[in-house]
Amino acid sequence: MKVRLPLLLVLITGIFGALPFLIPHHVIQTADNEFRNSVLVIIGAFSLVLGVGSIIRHHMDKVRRKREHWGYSWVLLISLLITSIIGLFGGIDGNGSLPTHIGNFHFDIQTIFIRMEVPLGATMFSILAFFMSSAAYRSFKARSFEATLLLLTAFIVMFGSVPLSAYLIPKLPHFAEWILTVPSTAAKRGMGFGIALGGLATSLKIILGIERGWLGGTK
Amino acid sequence: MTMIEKLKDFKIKRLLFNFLIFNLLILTSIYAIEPPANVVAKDNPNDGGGSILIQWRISPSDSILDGYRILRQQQGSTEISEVGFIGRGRISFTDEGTTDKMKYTYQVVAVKDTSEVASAWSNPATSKPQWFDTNRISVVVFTILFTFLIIYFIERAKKGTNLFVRKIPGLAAVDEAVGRATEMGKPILYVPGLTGISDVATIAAMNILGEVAKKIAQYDSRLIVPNTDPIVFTVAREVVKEAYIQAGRPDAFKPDSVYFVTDSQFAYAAAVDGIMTREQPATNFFMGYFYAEALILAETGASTGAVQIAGTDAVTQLPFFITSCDYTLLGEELYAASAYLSREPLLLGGLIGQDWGKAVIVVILVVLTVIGLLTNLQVLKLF
Amino acid sequence: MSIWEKLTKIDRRYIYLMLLLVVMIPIIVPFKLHPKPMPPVENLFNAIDAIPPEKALVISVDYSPDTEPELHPMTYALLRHAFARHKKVGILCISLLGLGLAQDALSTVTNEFNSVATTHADSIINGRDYVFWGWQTMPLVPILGMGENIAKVFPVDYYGNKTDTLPMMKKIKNYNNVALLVSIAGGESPFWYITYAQTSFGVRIGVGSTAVMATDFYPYINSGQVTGMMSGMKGGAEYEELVLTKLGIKGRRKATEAMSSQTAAHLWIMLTIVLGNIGYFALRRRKK
Amino acid sequence: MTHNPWIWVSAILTLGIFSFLYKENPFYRVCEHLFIGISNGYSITFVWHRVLMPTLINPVAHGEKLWLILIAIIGAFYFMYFIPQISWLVRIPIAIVLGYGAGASIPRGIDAAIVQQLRATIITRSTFLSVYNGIWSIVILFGVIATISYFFFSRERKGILKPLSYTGIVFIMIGFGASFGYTVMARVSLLIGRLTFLLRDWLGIIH
Repeated sequence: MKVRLPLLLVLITGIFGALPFLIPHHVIQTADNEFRNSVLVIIGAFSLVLGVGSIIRHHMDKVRRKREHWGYSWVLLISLLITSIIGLFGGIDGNGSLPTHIGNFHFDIQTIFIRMEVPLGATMFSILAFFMSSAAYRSFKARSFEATLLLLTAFIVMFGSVPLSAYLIPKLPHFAEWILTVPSTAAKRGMGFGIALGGLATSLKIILGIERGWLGGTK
Repeated sequence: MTMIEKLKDFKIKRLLFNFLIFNLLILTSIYAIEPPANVVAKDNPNDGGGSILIQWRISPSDSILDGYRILRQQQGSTEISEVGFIGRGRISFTDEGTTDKMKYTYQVVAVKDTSEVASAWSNPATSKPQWFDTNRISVVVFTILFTFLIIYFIERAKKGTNLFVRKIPGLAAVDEAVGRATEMGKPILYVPGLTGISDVATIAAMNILGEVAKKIAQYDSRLIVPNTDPIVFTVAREVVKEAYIQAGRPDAFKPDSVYFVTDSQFAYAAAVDGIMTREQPATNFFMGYFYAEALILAETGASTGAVQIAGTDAVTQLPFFITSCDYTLLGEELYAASAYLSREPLLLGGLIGQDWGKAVIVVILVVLTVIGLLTNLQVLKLF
Repeated sequence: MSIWEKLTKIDRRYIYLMLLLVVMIPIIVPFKLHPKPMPPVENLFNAIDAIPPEKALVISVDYSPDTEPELHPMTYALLRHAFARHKKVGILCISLLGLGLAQDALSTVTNEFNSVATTHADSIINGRDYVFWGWQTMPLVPILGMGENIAKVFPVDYYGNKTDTLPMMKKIKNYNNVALLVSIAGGESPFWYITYAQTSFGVRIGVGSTAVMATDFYPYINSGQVTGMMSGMKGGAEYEELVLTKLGIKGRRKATEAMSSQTAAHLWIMLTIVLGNIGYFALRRRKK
Repeated sequence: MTHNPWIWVSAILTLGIFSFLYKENPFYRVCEHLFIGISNGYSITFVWHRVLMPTLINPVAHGEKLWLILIAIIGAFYFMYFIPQISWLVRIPIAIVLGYGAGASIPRGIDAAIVQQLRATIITRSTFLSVYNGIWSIVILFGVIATISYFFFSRERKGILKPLSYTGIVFIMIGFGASFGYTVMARVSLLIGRLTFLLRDWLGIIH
């Protein structure tokens, strides 16, 4: 029961998942739409409980045992609590039962998202520019033939995409574009074939119950 | 008539003439438009029903038209409704609002400004749903072929045929890396990618996690697994627990070592960066599917001096792992790694089936290219 | 420690600091750059230049503030070009967040022209030279609907005027009167225009795209489905350069200014590669 | 300098994340934990208002789609994870999601990554309508085959496989170098965006 039932379900939903691509009949298409837009969405929503439960327990535990840096766990727990309250009761557009503004100052969930989460994420993303420079400095060394190739193409493409290059070496931007459209495409396509086959094999093994890692090692 | 009068007369005549020509032009521009011909309606193929394909021969005055209005009449009803408008130069339209089994006829109206000319009514047609999309036969053929190859080799593996898999560089480092962490008394960080449980890369990451966790349990090192997907988190925790049981050390398993962080990509990256700098793991594993955060994680890890082993099938992120990590499993090597590490016949059999699949692809590429170059056969029509 | 060893062991923080400076300083004090336009950008420029007086250019502002640095300068450049050549322009937004950006670009560029205009004919007038249709829900509604009747899709414009009463709209009825439609987007809306507007109505499509998305559009340029394209900040800068050299329009060239930062950053990263390798080779030779 | 308090908040958070580049520090730690807290809070809000309300609660409350209650019960099995005796029930919702995902990926994966790519790689006479296109298509075909051969696991790299897989890694490295160089451009634009926010919206140094 603990193993057979999940394996049976995987087989059934697996076959059901594959059919709509091949069968245009509206009976199948409607069922598939309903499955994707209701069933999967609702089940997915519930899974968030697992996650949030885990992070709260993890940090409560830190606070209780006064582990290193436990003070920051309070920051996390309190901000989680406040944003959830504002969001759940203040409504997603700020028109819920909880008032989300004092005078002209709005603190509804969208504002919090745009003014706090978005800048935090965008800054984290932009840090990549710095990391690219240090990675290039540290690792782009002509140690071997392959490493030299990597270094040289990165160099050419980088130089090819600044205006200066078009004046110094007029053909360079075109060459950079050629690298992107010819050898780079070949490598990506070649790898893609293998990855697709690997994906197919894993999916098959899951549906047929051969691959059971997801059950948590229960053989 | 004097010269001046003659001239005047001529001018008036010319004016009149111009006026006439002008009017004629306007008139022809209104009446010259011709209707499209040969309007044929038929069930739209390979669909779920509810649509009819209408085709026609283009109007001779197409170049000056605004476009075509498509009118529909249901058989047995006098009501005519407009079902769509399409630009000039087009010769077909799909009416997506039909009821199956009803008979409809269509008229295509050429439109220019306010003038319209209608074609004759088409043949009656009905729409019906299809049970199989004939455009996708090639997909079915390939699926059957590859499924056969994979299952065949898995069965052979089950029977105990000795299966060879070549050494994968980087995997030898796993043992060494775990040992090093133990010596240094530092933890090991395992990041299982950012995609959900049904992603192949995540499944491979879970398999590798199981093997790594077994070694960690034997060496008695500490493991940290932060997660960004709630379901992957539960699976990861079970996998680690099971690995500790298999290693004979169930008591050493700490449930708190596997936890969920957030499903937001960059918040997760910020958290893992924090873990790496505060806990100073001796070894970082990045296995699974990654997006732009790949380099954020790998560069921060490199700055803490950790040994880093990465593996991903996210081709766009591979360059960043290659530059910042000590060992990187490229694309498919990630899947192969789980088979190689566990030596489990089922996984090995699947891997060899995939190899044969690749061989088939190479053969198809070469053979069809040779045929395509030597003959005029439309080889691409096969797909 | 020898100088070579030092070159291999520069603290990463100095590398970061230098990157910060080379990006920030040109933002404050941009230096003069003259990017060389690549063929896809030139094609787009020529296509707009060749728009006949009875037809319009349509700009679809499909980006939101998060891709503003890369894409907003493109809208500026297109508007400057169109107004300088007295082409009729229609503007719409697929994304609601684009409304504010489109409005900003329109008011800035029209002010630039009207502040130096001496006659009524020289001025850029709403309703005569351009119409801002605004936004319509569900992308497919405007994309398909404009093929039949633009005024039906947008009964009132962004400012609340009845669209069909505007002088420009007397001649601009549907895609047949649109010489080129340029979709400026951080996402995939150009694909929607190609799939729907082009296949059903044959309208020519131009694209303004972020650098990351640009590679996805190259196959469409090769097949001729996309008439011209600006990709990323570089594409915007190249268009600005064309507007400057071929039309002599000054105005702020934000992409070109940002290209100063971009160029400096690229050169700096290239320099770090060189530094790292010099140190590496010097050390290796000594070890031998 | 702006008087908008929210811009100040955004600017301070931006600086907090940037401070990590110098070294990990309490300012960064606060931002990091705040980021995780807010993102989870936002997810909860979003899931409630934009997912559960419209797809589950509203229809059921109106007496439509009552079978969704069953789905909700299956979803609620996730809660059982916290009860050891019946924690295996978690596998049921996981099985549904996983099975569908695996099944749906099979034909789609084969179509997009194999059938379509084969189509794009095979060379025919019409490929040579433009000579350059023809030559580059041959290079791509050769590169694809070489790259595939690099990933043969069941054979030692001997005989023909040795030079072929070596050529494969050459293509792969060129591809990776190009990706790296190209991505630099995109990432620097992001940094320009952030710095413009600080210098213009917050400090008002530039316009």
